Amino acid sequence: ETIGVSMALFDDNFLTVLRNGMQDYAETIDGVELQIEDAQNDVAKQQSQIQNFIAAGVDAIIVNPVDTDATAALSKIAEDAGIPLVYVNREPVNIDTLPEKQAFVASDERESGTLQTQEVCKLLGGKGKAVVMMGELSNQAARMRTKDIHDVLGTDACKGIEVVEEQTANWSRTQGSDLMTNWLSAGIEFDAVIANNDEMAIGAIQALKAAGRSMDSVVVAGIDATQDALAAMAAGDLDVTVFQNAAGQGKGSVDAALKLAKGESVDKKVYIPFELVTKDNLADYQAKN
Amino acid sequence: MDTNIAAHRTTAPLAGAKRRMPPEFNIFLVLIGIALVYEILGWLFVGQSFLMNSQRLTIMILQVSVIGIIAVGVTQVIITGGIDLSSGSVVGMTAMISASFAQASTWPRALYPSLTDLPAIVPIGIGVGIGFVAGFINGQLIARTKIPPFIATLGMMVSARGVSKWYTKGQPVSGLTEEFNFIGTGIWPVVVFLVVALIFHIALRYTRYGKFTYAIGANVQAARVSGINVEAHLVKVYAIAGMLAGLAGVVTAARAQTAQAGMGVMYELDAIAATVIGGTSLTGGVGRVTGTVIGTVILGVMTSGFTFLRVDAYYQEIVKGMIIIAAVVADVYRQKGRKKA
Amino acid sequence: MDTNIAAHRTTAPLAGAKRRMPPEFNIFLVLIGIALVYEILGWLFVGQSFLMNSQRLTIMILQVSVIGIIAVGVTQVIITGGIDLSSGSVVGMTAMISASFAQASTWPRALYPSLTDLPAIVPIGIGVGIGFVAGFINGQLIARTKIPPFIATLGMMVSARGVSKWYTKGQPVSGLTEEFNFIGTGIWPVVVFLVVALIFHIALRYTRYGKFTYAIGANVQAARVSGINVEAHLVKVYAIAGMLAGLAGVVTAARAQTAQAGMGVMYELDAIAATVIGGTSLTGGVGRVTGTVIGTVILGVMTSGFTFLRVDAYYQEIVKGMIIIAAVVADVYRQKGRKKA
Amino acid sequence: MRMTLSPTTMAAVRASGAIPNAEYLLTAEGVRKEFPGVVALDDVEFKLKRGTVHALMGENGAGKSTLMKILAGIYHPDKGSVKLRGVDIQLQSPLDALENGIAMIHQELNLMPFMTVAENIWIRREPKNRFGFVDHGEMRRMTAKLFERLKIHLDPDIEVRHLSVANRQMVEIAKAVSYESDVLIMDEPTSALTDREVAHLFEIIRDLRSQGIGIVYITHKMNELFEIADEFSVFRDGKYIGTHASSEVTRDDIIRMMVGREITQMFPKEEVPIGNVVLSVKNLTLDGVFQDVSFDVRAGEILGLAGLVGSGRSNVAETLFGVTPASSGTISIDGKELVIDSPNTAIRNRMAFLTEDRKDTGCLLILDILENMQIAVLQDKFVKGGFVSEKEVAAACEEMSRKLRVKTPNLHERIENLSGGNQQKVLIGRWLLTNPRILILDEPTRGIDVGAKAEIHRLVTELARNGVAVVMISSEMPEVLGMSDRIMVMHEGRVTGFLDRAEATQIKVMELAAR
Ligand SMILES: Nc1ncnc2c1ncn2[C@@H]1O[C@H](COP(=O)(O)OP(=O)(O)OP(=O)(O)O)[C@@H](O)[C@H]1O
Ligand SMILES: Nc1ncnc2c1ncn2[C@@H]1O[C@H](COP(=O)(O)OP(=O)(O)OP(=O)(O)O)[C@@H](O)[C@H]1O
Ligand SMILES: [Mg+2]
Ligand SMILES: [Mg+2]
Repeated sequence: ETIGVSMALFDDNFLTVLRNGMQDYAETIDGVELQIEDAQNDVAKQQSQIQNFIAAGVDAIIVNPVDTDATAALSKIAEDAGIPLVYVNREPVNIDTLPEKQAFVASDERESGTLQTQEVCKLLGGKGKAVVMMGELSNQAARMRTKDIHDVLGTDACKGIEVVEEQTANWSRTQGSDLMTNWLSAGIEFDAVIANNDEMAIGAIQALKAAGRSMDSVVVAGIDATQDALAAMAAGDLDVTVFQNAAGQGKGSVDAALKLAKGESVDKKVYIPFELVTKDNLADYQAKN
Repeated sequence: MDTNIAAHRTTAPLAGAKRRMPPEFNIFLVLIGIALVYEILGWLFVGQSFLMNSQRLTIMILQVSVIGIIAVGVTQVIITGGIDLSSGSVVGMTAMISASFAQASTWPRALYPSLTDLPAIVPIGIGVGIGFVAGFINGQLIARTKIPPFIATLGMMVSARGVSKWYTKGQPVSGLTEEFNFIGTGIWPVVVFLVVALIFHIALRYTRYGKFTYAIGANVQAARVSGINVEAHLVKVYAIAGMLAGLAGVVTAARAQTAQAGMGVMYELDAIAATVIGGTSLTGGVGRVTGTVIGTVILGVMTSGFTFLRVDAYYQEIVKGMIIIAAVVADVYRQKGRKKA
Repeated sequence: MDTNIAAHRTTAPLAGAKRRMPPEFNIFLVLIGIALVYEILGWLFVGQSFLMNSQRLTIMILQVSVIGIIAVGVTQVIITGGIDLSSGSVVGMTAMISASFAQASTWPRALYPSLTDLPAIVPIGIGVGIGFVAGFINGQLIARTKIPPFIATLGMMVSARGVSKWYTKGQPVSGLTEEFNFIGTGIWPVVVFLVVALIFHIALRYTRYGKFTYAIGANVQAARVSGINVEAHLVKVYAIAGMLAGLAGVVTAARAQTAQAGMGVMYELDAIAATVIGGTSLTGGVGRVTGTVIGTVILGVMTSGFTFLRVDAYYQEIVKGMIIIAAVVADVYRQKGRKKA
Repeated sequence: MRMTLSPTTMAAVRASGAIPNAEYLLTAEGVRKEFPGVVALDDVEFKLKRGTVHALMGENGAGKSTLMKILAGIYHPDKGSVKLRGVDIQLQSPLDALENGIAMIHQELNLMPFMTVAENIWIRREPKNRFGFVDHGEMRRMTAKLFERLKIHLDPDIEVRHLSVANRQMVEIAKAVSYESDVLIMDEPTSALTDREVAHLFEIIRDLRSQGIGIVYITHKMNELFEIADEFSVFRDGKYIGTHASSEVTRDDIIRMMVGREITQMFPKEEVPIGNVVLSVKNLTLDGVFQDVSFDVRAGEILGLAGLVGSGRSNVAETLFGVTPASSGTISIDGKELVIDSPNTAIRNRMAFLTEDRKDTGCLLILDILENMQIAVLQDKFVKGGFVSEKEVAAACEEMSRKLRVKTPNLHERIENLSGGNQQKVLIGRWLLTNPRILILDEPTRGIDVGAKAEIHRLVTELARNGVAVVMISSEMPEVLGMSDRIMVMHEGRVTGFLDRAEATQIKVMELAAR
């Protein structure tokens, strides 16, 4: 079987792990071939890729949606062509009305920011000041995770924590570092850095260290549990990150696609849980990603 | 950049010289060449025809029709000797804004709760209108302050992208009315593209608007002493380019049935590439919409061909860059050959 | 023969005539103006000084030093009347490749397992070298095939981005040696930037290389007839621009202590903006490195100022676009004023 | 909008005294125009009568073009008034001027190279069909009619970039005439034309004059003045010197008015000892352009190249200098055969080449005089380890510009702000600095005033005396005859003959050129 895969974006660490997860898994199965395309964060490009897949006659399609609101159109195209479609990692807006032969495999995005922030709240003892580094503003995950942060900090247990600054660093390590330096030079005071991903958190750590701030005095939290993040955690710089089983999602989506292609039925939603990573369970993850 | 003194000279007999083969014929050959290469490789490696597949023929153009709509406007700008870097961002901005007026009442997150279920013409008009305004501002900046078009439109590029992010604070706008989405379904985007191309093909060749556009690009000093109001005309040209980018934004939103702030990123470069591949000269004064249409289709054929031949995504960009260069090089060489002949 | 001809006009004092105010003085005033606005707003709204803060002064330049390094190369390209769109992608590519040679043996995912813990000069050399090659290819394409620089470097932009994705299939490259990272720590990037700027300031003003660069931009045909080997010189200029983009890639990787395929996206536009804000004309023949340095600093001041004044992230881009335009407009107007005076 | 009065009505109006100055079609008084660092015009006046050809004379940089640009709505005067038919006008734009019946042929060609002849002529006034679209057929017919009237033989559908300079000039003339304006300004329309076209142009001018149009005619060619002008005004250094009827004065009077001194000898040709053959060309061919060109030039010799426009002289020069390398044939210098494949090689062999088109292949317009002068010499002098010895270069350029009497406040002035003649001097300076042994000059005095022309001739003679071999292309017959030791005549890419100085006459040259 040939499966067409449209990834939202290639230059993203997490999605790269997911992609590799699919690829590695597909290689273990005979006669399965993946054609992976990069939608470069462009909704229209993604839609075109799916149409190109259909024209090329693939047996199933896996989509990592650029925009989860744009999935209705995608579902329709695949349905009309009678080709199975599996969404992976990002929850489609039409999740409850998915047509026949379509499914969704992911972790529940609502968990990531929540797990992260709850741990920060715990580490701060429920009060203090936090700065938030957001991802690319037009990006769904950035908004979701930021919303989670505010939701958690709105709960009674964590009400004592105040967000003093909230800016975007576009998922990037250098921009995270520059933003942190700009904050420090503005004399902003805080006890925690909550970043939408690990890269920005690492950038913040670099800037904090360069400014001579002791890493014990500040809680830094990221998401993704990338290799670099785990190394930073081992070094005692990063305090919190959240593991999302990317490879697991990749494998799950390929499985679902193959089943649908063979005419078998699968669950509409397959969830692979997020896992909180801290110093205590660090060792379990160092081998994983 | 013409670096050859003798290059502007042809020694050909002057009197009888009629217009020969239209210049876009060269690039048409390049298109045919690329398609044939895919066809042959298709039979060799995939065991099926590249071209004999109506679905593929449609998607080839469908996937670039938004680029094409922009490129028609960009062609005019480039003919005047300018450039428009803002079109991709204007697509994003107008997609967001027009979509926000196109939301159906069934949808919870409407930006203007009271303004749902408007007839499609309203959001379409708003999208096109806002594109027009953005282009108008570009034009005014360029004509009045004399800053280079590259900078004026770069500023607009950054600002318009900012507007689309600010507009809903990054939230996508979904739940658009069926009526609005219609313009983006099936082959309608292709139809819009071709109609726009036809209109501006005629406008450039058979109206004063077109003559002024070429004149300004060929020799702005000459245009001015001939009594052309260069400033006013430039404003028109950029406003039209903006308007078409606005239309492209509407089509993009309708096609995706949603709008998000990141739409249209880098489209300006694809549109410029399509235009230049199509034979429009970045130094101004030369170019045609027909060439731009062919250039646009080349981009589409290339993309479909990659998927068709299962080219590894990692190589696609590398190869795409090379094909862009090769297409322009081929054109340059054929032009030279023709000149000598 | 008597010399009455000159009697009416003062032809004489050729020697003593001093150059007037250097042209980048205007843009320096713009920089001062922006800084003062921030200073005043700072006292009004934030209750602290914008400028009296050494940390902020450092980060202002630090955060744009990579852009600055690129912009120095871009300045030369633009003076010849060309453009380089590939620099951002070359940054990404060279960051990836040089980092892959800079991995420490302690790190598990080294791309070349046998080549770990190399002395820093090796990956740095490789990064700079690959940038040079990319620029060299740009130059050759432009000089030999006569395709417009916009297209040649657009092709390179797309291709080089493809290479950086393909190189490690999108995996980031981390665990770089301390020695390599050194060049990106503290104010070292600023030092690299300023040294590069100084070298090319001198090269452009006091060497034959510089004179030829300006001459080609002013009139390529006249330059050729004056004996300049235009093709060879253009290759040099683009190769140097590529080399500097390579250096910028190395610094980027060292600063981030990692390399990823998406590094440097859109840097080319920031670099071009810095260059043009600094008074270099896109039509060629005019420009100076000092202006570019000031233009770069303006971008940095702007960014720091946004954070300082806590401008909402959603407005920042909108305002940034406007400031770019305003800076260039201010410069254009001051130049005009000066002419009249 | 336009008020056309019959001559009798005009006479009546004038007699009644109702409109002061009514006998003048166009008057300018007290006009002042400053550019940064230069007063281009200072309190000048200019009065143009209906149905006359009024020549405007003056050295390069005297301000002629500047005044005309004011009358054509391109510049706005700092001071002074312009009256059209006795009514004050303030022209805001070229369009304004055109609508007021003032058309101008500019000194620099102002055509759109990628558009057809017809499109160039009728731009902004294209005929439309009933749907509002441009009617190309009608436009072609209108062009053909215009060309018939003006006796121009050009295809209206050819793109202007394919035309020779002379033909482009004819298109400009046709375009200006097509406006049917009352005032027609011609700024050096003949600088690119040969005698045949000039004669033709004069026919057109006489015809227009008889229709009552006022024509302003700028030229540096004295003989044209006496042939076509009724009156002339002289400017010097931005000041108005006077107006006279051209029948009242002699050539020397005018020159004195223009330059403020006598110019005794126009072609100061000296007999100098002729040395060995320096440059020897055999069977030089550039396919489709010129064939089998062979000649020798000796040290101290000036070889003139004559021919009609488009005879291929410039192409031969470009090939000699490696700009467009030859397809076959040989070039030898001092008896040694060389392959000259680029200007760089040519310069290394101590050749120099002043091109015919200042703007396109000469000036680095936006750079200053200093940079313009030094660019060629930097190939092998004044450079140490890549660094340019600024002081030495500046000193050398300064001396050169003093020698050539370049009129400028200082050497840091942009060359684009100089008058055409002064630009030419700077370019000559560029090549003299390289101390060449072989000097190729293509139309060295095109657009140059009498004073500067004599200066350049003197310089060329001096170079020849110092043993430089000179090849000089010129379309100005007196110049070729006056300056050359030998004349080579070309026709349609072939050499049709050589004439020695002693035997050369205008008629003999023309015979060979037209063959
Ligand atoms: N745009 C300009 N900026 C600065 N100086 C200028 C400009 N145009 C003309 N000048 C100066 O004004 C003076 C008059 O120039 P103008 O072109 O009117 O001379 P001209 O009489 O037409 O000379 P020529 O016979 O060489 O054409 C010259 O000194 C020239 O350098
Ligand atoms: N600027 C030009 N653009 C196009 N064709 C040209 C141009 N100049 C010359 N030609 C053409 O090139 C051929 C040779 O011209 P060339 O310039 O060598 O002749 P020339 O005798 O020097 O004439 P001129 O007096 O015009 O310089 C002719 O066919 C002519 O029509
Ligand atoms: Mg003049
Ligand atoms: Mg000639």
